[in-house]
This record gives sequence, C-alpha cells and structure tokens, in this order.
Amino acid sequence: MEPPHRESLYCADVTVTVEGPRGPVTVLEGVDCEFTARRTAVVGLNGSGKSTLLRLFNGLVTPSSGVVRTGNVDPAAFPRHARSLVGFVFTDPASQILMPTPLEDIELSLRRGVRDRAERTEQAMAWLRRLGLEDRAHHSVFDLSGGERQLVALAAVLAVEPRVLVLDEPTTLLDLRNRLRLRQLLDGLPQQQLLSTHDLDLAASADHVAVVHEARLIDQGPPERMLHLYRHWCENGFPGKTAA
Amino acid sequence: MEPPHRESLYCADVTVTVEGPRGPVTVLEGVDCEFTARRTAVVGLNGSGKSTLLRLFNGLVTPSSGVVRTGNVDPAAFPRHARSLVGFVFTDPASQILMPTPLEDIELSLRRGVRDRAERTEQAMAWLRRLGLEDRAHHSVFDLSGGERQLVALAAVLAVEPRVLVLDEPTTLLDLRNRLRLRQLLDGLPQQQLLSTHDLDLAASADHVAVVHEARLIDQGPPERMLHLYRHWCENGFPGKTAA
Amino acid sequence: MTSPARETRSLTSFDLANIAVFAALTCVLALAPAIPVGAVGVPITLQTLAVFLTGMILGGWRGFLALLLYVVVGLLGVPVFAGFVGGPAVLAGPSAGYLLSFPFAAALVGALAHRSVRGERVRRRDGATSVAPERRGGLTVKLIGAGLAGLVLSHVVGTAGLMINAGLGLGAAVVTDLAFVPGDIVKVVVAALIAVAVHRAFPRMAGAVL
Amino acid sequence: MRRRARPRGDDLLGTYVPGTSPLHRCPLWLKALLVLGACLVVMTARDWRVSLGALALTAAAAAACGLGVRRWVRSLRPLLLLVILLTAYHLVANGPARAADVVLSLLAVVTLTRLLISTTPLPRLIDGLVLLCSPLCLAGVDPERIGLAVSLMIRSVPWLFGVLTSLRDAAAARTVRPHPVQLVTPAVIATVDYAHRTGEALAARGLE
Ligand SMILES: Nc1ncnc2c1ncn2[C@@H]1O[C@H](COP(=O)(O)OP(=O)(O)OP(=O)(O)O)[C@@H](O)[C@H]1O
Ligand SMILES: Nc1ncnc2c1ncn2[C@@H]1O[C@H](COP(=O)(O)OP(=O)(O)OP(=O)(O)O)[C@@H](O)[C@H]1O
Ligand SMILES: O=C(O)CCCC[C@@H]1SC[C@@H]2NC(=O)N[C@@H]21
Ligand SMILES: [Mg+2]
Ligand SMILES: [Mg+2]
Repeated sequence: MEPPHRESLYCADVTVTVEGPRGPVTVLEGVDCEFTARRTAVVGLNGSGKSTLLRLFNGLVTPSSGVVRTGNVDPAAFPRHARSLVGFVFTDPASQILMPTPLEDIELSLRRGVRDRAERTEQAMAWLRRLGLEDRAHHSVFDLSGGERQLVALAAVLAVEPRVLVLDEPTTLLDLRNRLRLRQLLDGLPQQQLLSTHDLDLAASADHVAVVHEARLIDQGPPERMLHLYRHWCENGFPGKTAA
Repeated sequence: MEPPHRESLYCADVTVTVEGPRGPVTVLEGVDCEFTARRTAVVGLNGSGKSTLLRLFNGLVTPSSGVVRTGNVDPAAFPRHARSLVGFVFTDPASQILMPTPLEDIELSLRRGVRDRAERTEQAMAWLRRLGLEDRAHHSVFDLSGGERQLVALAAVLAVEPRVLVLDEPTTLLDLRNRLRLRQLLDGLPQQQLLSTHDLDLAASADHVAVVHEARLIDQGPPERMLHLYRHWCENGFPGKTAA
Repeated sequence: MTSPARETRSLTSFDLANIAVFAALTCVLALAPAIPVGAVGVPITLQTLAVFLTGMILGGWRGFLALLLYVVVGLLGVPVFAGFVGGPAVLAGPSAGYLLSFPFAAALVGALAHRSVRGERVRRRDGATSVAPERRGGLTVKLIGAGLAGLVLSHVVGTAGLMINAGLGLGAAVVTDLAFVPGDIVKVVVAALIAVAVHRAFPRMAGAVL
Repeated sequence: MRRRARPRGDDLLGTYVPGTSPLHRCPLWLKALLVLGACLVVMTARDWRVSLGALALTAAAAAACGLGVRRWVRSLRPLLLLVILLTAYHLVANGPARAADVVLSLLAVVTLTRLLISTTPLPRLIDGLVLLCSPLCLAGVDPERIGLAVSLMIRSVPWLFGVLTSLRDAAAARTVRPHPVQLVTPAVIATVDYAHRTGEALAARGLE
C-alpha cells in the first residue's frame, strides 16, 4: 500500500460549459480550490455541480476554461495518468461493477498489474476478505444487496491501489448499518479522500468541507462551520443570487 | 383531487419465493400487516425485503402464498385495478422515466386524463414548477443530476393523482433542501402514503413504522419506539437469527 | 456528461462500451424466438433490426466493430446465433452469407446515418442542438434510406451465401431471400423511428456537439 | 405463481458453477478442443442417433461435475418455443427423422458449449481468448481489449433481458399502459444510457 502521501487536487478559475437544448449551460463557473486535506467533503444542492467537480479530477469531464491539476497531472491532457492516481467510486455501484461476479470484477482490476493467474485470484480473494465479502465471491452481482455491491465497487477500486479516492455520494443507497461499516472502512484507509455527499453525518467526519451552489464554489472551511452554514442556507435561502 | 379516503394495505401470511440461480430464495416470509395510517414507513437493512413488500401492493410482485389486498382488490388477480389505486415511485429514477425529456414524460402520465394537447403541456409544466424543475423541462433526462431525475419521477406519478402513494426510498438522491421540500410536499398531499426509507428523519415523520429484517416483518408500531429499536439493532445486532 | 478527451487511443472506453453493449443487444434480439421459413432453414429473426439500430445509433466504424464482435463470438462457440447455435460449423450453413454481411451492412447504414444526423445539427447552429420537431420527419426519412442501403447489401451477400452453401440456383435463392424482404423493410422503419428518439435523448451520440 | 418477480436472463448463456470435478480441472485448450470436436461431429453427422448420444454424454458429464441436471433443464426453458416450432415444421416438411435430428443436435450443441462455460470461470475463458487473439498484435490490435469487449458483452446480456421487464413494470406502476411497441424506444434509450455508464466506469477504472 502507498504511504499516506497527499496529492493536491487543484482548480484555478475552472468553468465547465455544456451544450443544452436551448444553448450552452454553465455547469461550473470560476471554481478555485486546492484540496489537500485527508478527507474533503463537497456538499451542495441537487444539480449544483458536485459530481461535475469530482469528475474533473480524473478527466471524465474536461474544463471549458481554467486549469485542473491532479497532483502534477493535467487530467484533460493525460486522463490515463490521472486515472492511475485517482480511484473513482460512483453513486450507483451496479453501473460500476463490470463483471458478472465480485471475484471476476476485482481480478479485472488486477489484470494489468498481476500477470500470473493464480496470484491474481489470490489477491482478489484477499481484497474480498478484507471487506468481509469472501462468501459472496462467486455470487452473481445481481444477487447482492445494495450495500454488498457498494463494497464490491469499492474493493475493485482499492485493488489498483490509487493514491486518492474520489467518491460520489458513496452512502446514498446504504442502510444505517452499512453506512457505519463504510465509514469505518474509509477511516481505516491510508488514502486521501474527496467525496460528495448529502449525508451530513458523513460530511461532518471530513477534515475540510466545500459548499457548491449554482455552479460556484461559494465557501469552504472546517466542517462544523460549513455544515452549520449549509443547513442555515438550505432553510433560509442561499446568499448571492436568489435561491429558487 | 380525491378526498383523503384511506385504503387498507393488507397482507396475511404472505411468502414470496423467487427462483435464484442457486435454487429458490425466500424474499418475504410469513408477513402479516394492515397499513391504514396516513403515512407508514418501512425500514430495514439492505436486502431485507422492503422493496418486495412495497411491490406486492400494486402487483409488481405476486405472493407465492398468502393473501394481499389493496383496498378490496387482490393485486395479483387484478393488477390493473390495483395500479389505478396505487401510484408507485421507484428508487432508481432512471428505470422509471420513459420519455427523453421531463416534460414529455409527465405528459405521458397525463395522456389518459387530459385529451387536449395544449392543456396537457400546461398541466405538465405546472407539475414541474411545483417541484422547482421548470428550467429543466426540455433537457435530456440523461443530462439531469441524480436528484433532479428523482424529482421528475415523482412528478410523473403525482400527475396521475392516485389514491395511495407507494414510494421506494424517495429521498435517497435528494439534497437537504429538496428532502425538506419533498417532506412538505408529501405532508400537503391528500393521499395515503406507504414508503420505504433509510432516511430515519423521514421515517420519524410517519404515523406508523414497520421494521423488516431477513424477509420477516419483525416489529411495527409508533415511530419513536420503532426507530429507537431499529437504531439499537443496527449497532448491536438484530434479535432472533444471528445478524451477519 | 462530457465525453473524455480523445487521446492516443482510436477507440475510447466509451466506444468500447457501446460496441460491447450493442453486440449484446444483437445477441438478445437473435435469441428472441426465430420463425423458421422455407425449406432451406434460414429463419426470420430480429438480428437485422439490431444491425440497423446499431448502425444508425453508433455510426459506421463502431457499428462495424459491434457486429464483428457479435459474429466472432458466435463463431467461437458461444450460442448467440438464431436458435441458440454457435461455433464455426455455421459457416457451412445456409445463413452464413447473412451472418458475414452483418458487420458490413452495419458499417454502411452507420456511415450514411451519422452523416444525416450531423447534417441536421449543422443546419441548426443557431443555438439549439437537438433535432427540432419539425425536422424529425426529414431525419427519419434519411435514416430509412440509410437502412434500406444496408438491407440491400445484406440481402445480396445473403443470397450469394444461399447459392454457395445451400446449393440453390440464382432464381431459387432470390425467391427464398425475397420472403425476408417485407419483414426487413418494417425493421428498417422501426429502427429509424427508435434511432431518432435516441439521438434526441443523447444529442452527443453522433459526435457533432462538443 | 402467475408471474415471476423480476425474471432474469443471466442463465441463458450459462454461468460458472464452482467445483473441483475433472472437467473443472481440465486445461481450457483441451476442453475447448473436445467441445468443438463434439459440436462439429454433431453438426456434420446429421443423424439423430449421433445427436442423442452426444446429448446423453453431456448430461452425464454435467451430472458428474455436480452441475445439477435439474437446473440445466430449467435453464433450457427459453428454447422451448423454438423447439416446438422447429419440431412442428420439420415433422410436416421433412419427416420425423430430420425433425429429431434438428432438435436433438440443437440441444446437444447448446448443452455442450454450456458445459464449457459452466466449468470454466469467465476470466479463464477470456485469458484463453486473449491468447488465441495474440497474433492480432501484428495488426496493431490489442488482444486484451478484445477480451475486455467480450466480457463486457457477456455481462450485458442479462441486463438487456431485464430492461423490457423493468420498463413494463415502471409503466404499469405509473398506471400508464403504453403499447409494448411504445416501450421499445425507451428500452433502447435505456440501453444506450447503460452503455454510457459502462463507458464511464471503464474510463474511471483506468481500463482504457
Ligand atoms: N452533459 C450535460 N448536459 C446538460 N446539462 C448537464 C450536463 N451535465 C450536467 N448537467 C447539468 O449540470 C448540473 C450539475 O450536474 P451535477 O451532476 O454535477 O449535479 P450534482 O451536484 O452532482 O447533483 P446531485 O446532488 O443531484 O447529484 C445539473 O443541473 C445537470 O442538469
Ligand atoms: N427476482 C429476484 N431474484 C433473486 N433475488 C431477488 C429477487 N428479488 C429480490 N431478490 C433478493 O431479495 C432480497 C430482498 O430484496 P429487496 O429489493 O426487497 O430488498 P430491500 O429491503 O429493498 O433492500 P435495499 O434497502 O437495498 O433496497 C435481496 O437480497 C435481493 O437480492
Ligand atoms: O443463423 C443466424 O443466426 C443468421 C440468420 C440470418 C437470417 C437472415 S438475416 C436477413 C434475413 N431477414 C431475416 O429476418 N432473416 C434473414
Ligand atoms: Mg451528483
Ligand atoms: Mg429496496
């Protein structure tokens, strides 16, 4: 496993514009940030641009203008390099699991790094064991519960041992028990983490919180203050432009 | 709109068995219930059987044995009749939205009731406005954020004005403000509601809570007591069979 | 979402996923019950619907690769051809010509179709990017034209296959093949209607925008 | 039960059943040669006795490998309509011997390939395919990507089988009852969405 080294997730004046049905839509506008905390949480309303911000760092979205850096890498120009630094976990684990069974899915992640077949199976089993899933190794992913699927998706990303984990609403589909379990697991990982979430308990466990609103990063700072503000804004309207 | 009339959602000794790849799987076992409260919440771990229980009432799942009644209707025998009483909102909005844009999707719901096309478009826009989505009306549904899609799916069901609303984890993808807004919306609706959820704040707003665990309805009662018990069980293990 | 930056790879992971999923769609449509017609043993199937759809949605190059993947996997032994057969033995069967024509038909349909889709977009550069309602009719007609071109190609090659493998004379082979034409024309029209809706829901599919 | 909850298609092409039987341990190339050879014999012999023999042998082998014959028979159910149609047609057109041959050889070929797929984990099959395709390196094609494409395709088949059902459920749940033909378009749209999500997942996992 990598040493707990931190990469800087950096944006300077980043704007993302996409072509909508009635002309261009601005999805992110003038975002400046540098996330280096061990765990950074991004919170914001639906459609504010959280997922888009997260996707910038592995080149799934490219900025229309501005500079993005993942470590020293420009993910728009070198997406493959950026993706080897950053492991991305999607909200919906079903769309992330690419093989019919958990074991095969994790072997797929290991394919590049581990040439020997027996060795690969062994390592994949070891990852499943770490997440308490060894007895599900050969089940069809269609038979797993939501929580189990989320853990398989996470294991498949961890298996390539990325430096940074980016997680888009990792607890949304989980029950209380699985939410607690995932938190414990994340707490025990050496990797730097960047996550978006509507689960304010999870956000409170971060070291740094950023608030996105109407395509802009409107504030960031320590979790207590930010979450207090965010709750307040949700109930009484956001600052700046009129809240809908 | 219908008067606030209550239907009884009734199960007697219901068992649901499905064919898994490794032989039959019992998804619900010996469930007895009669939900007549204005809002009933079903809570339970991932894979415990909540969604299956909800689907019984509009005939999307048929019991292997036992009796189900939606109002006076047997949904297994008369699914169309049951479905005209019950509007069902899925967790995964992508699987519920049938048309390329939100406006067209809601118009589809109104097709039966509203013959005039201009009138239909107007009413559909009114529903989108109620959920704060009017500026997304013509977007491709695949470009919407997760939360926006969930709201569209809800609007499409509300537009047919069913007597009973069954909602499978309606707040999972929603931000805090939309969660509050959805709660207000549900509070203001005349319809009886049955919902499953991992959002314990939402569950606390119900009049009656049922706990499902390992395919059985293990307890039901007033929300305070049930949610207290459920939290306790999540942290310290469920009663009866060993918790995994 | 925005598609990732094109880099050294000629096929992005998006292309790869689309190719694999449409090859799977062809399997599913091929496995839907086939209706045997005539004495030669070539059934009416929905495979051609998949060929037209794949071409119209993915375009020429990806469409070609998707159907190539399907045919190769079937020849390797996975039972994905009509009636759950698979393996190299089908190359000696009467439907070999049709099967081998699929990738080329998809390529032809796709090249023509994506040209029309892009054409519609360019003409509406005034801000709007999806095909406007008043234009949908025109686009549908063009897609039908593209599909018919693919239909002709696959039927010509298929007829040749009938002559070689089933030992039919030209006349008999053409008569056998004609039995499939009405059905396939219906499939072209259905595919075009679906493809127009798909291009509306995914305005970036033909690569004209962004 | 009138209708099964969420019918599934993932058994159609066969799935790996873990085990330690001789067939499980047999090297892939040998198994593949045996299965291929048997298929060729069945297809070229055009004799119902040969087909029946092959079918009996595969059933015996399946039982010996602990695959559960009952499950196998159940997984052939999607073939039923086709078998009935084929039997009826050939009985009328070509007589009972030809009908028996066509149907039995179909079943034999299906079960034979399924034997291979049920006793070999998918990654192994893909490894074999990648090896088989390695000469394509010379043409500038990466065999690993072919392997990836094939496994993605196999993974997508059960999902696609479920799409139409889940859309029908969704329409039913909204009390709108579109014509089945009207559901075909949403089904294809959902398929493209699924392909997009798969593409994003591939990209995000660095599997380019
Ligand atoms: N390709 C696109 N075309 C058009 N609009 C888009 C596109 N991608 C994103 N958007 C829009 O940009 C906004 C931001 O989307 P994003 O997915 O980043 O939101 P989010 O903050 O993650 O929301 P949620 O909390 O609901 O997941 C949304 O309103 C969405 O409709
Ligand atoms: N058709 C089916 N085939 C096989 N297993 C099934 C089928 N339908 C449901 N199951 C299984 O039954 C169990 C209960 O499923 P259900 O969807 O009702 O759970 P749930 O309580 O809604 O879970 P979640 O909170 O994750 O949504 C799960 O383990 C699921 O895998
Ligand atoms: O064996 C196969 O899988 C190939 C069957 C080919 C059927 C051909 S395709 C063109 C024509 N149209 C049909 O509906 N069937 C034939
Ligand atoms: Mg998001
Ligand atoms: Mg559920």
